[in-house]
Amino acid sequence: MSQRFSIQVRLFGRHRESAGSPTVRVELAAGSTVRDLRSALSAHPAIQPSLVGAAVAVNRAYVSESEPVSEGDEVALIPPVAGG
Amino acid sequence: MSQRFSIQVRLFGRHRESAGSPTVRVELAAGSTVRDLRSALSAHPAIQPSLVGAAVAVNRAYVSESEPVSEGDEVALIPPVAGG
Amino acid sequence: MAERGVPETATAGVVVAEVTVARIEATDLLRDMGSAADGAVLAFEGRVRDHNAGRRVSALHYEAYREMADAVLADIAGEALERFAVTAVGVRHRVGSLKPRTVSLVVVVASRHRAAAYGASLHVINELKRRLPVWKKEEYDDGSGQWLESAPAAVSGPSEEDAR
Amino acid sequence: MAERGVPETATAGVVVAEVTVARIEATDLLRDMGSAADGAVLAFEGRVRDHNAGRRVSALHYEAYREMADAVLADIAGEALERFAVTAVGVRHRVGSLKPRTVSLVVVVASRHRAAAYGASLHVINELKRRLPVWKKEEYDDGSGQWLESAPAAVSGPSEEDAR
Repeated sequence: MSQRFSIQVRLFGRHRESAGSPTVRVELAAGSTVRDLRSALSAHPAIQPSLVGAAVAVNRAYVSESEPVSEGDEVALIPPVAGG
Repeated sequence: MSQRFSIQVRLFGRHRESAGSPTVRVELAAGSTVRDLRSALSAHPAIQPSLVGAAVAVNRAYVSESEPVSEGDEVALIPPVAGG
Repeated sequence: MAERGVPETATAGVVVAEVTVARIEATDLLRDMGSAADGAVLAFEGRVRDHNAGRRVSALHYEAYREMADAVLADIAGEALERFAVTAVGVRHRVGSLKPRTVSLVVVVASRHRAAAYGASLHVINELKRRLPVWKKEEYDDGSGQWLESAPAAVSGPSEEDAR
Repeated sequence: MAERGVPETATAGVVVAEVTVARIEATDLLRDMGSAADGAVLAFEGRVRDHNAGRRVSALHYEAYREMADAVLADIAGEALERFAVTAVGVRHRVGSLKPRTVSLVVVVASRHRAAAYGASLHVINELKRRLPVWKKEEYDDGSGQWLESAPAAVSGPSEEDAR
């Protein structure tokens, strides 16, 4: 169960801007959750400062911290929204 | 002070329809109020049945029962309004 | 109707108020109202419904005490401008015999922020239903008709009280 | 978008929901929405303001997570249709770099009676400010900019909860 996979995380707004890229790649162990994803993302200095205020979407829906993240999922980091 | 004057009262909606005319003429004594106007109007069988629910406007403003009505005033009987 | 760049705290503003026999729609006021400082424009259209209380309506006949209605409508629009943080209020009421789908009422409000626009818009509609000397008779397919009461008549009281 | 004669108690209705780079305005939805049974149509336009918090704004840059935003916007419009007595809900959000006065959001709602239209319209706006994955950066005359937060990010919770 220590198999690892690589996943691309979509970035928007301030995250996209500070990372200088619309995506960032992280490595996760099989069986990982959103919580594990956050840990992996916190290693990115451009993202870490505004990680706490951000939500996570998996396959285009907001998900809880305990939600699994699997290989092939569409994963996005959602900074505070500001529509309207 | 028993001098009398004649005044035309504008009618709308159900009053205009049942009176068959857009105005009705009433006679008032000098020093009359809206209350006296109502008494005079209640002699009109076409108006009397729906007089209680109606407001009175003098010179294009809603007025109280004690408001004076003088010769030359623009007087209107206002049945329940239904704008919109 | 000129668009005006009013400062953030201005209470003065644009008012359009009219009772008319002409066709009305929200579109023209929607285009004309709101300065570059306004973040919200809200437009309401009241339209004639083809049925009411289970009966098929063929037309609504609207009648107004025109001279007074123009003044009352302007008062109501002016009050909305004073009491809400809005910069422009436009209201048009059509009279005459109107078929279903026809627009009988247009209320357009512009403001810095949306909450004031919704408040002012509802205020205008509620007040005109209460105070505007306009009447409507529903006409049915069989040729019969009925005068409607959208609200009790404005209480016969001093006009200062009434304007509250 | 066809106009539909839905019966008085219908919950089904017309939904238009899209995030777009194209110019938007309320006028077209206002004309298309509402059947002959609808007495009220309410149209909201959100427009870019030329200043905010005392600073002169030269443009607002809107960015969306398009694939998710389309779905969230359709969800929100569908919810409004279910929860309010409205027959049609149309919502369009524009993205891209928008100058002051430009319309960024349009919400149009049709209903039998006006109260439901106001309720549904506010619901749509409040929910999209809370949930729609759209961001905006204010750009100032001096070339600097700032990402805005109109609301805290949707709490990271189960999506069922979020849809409530």
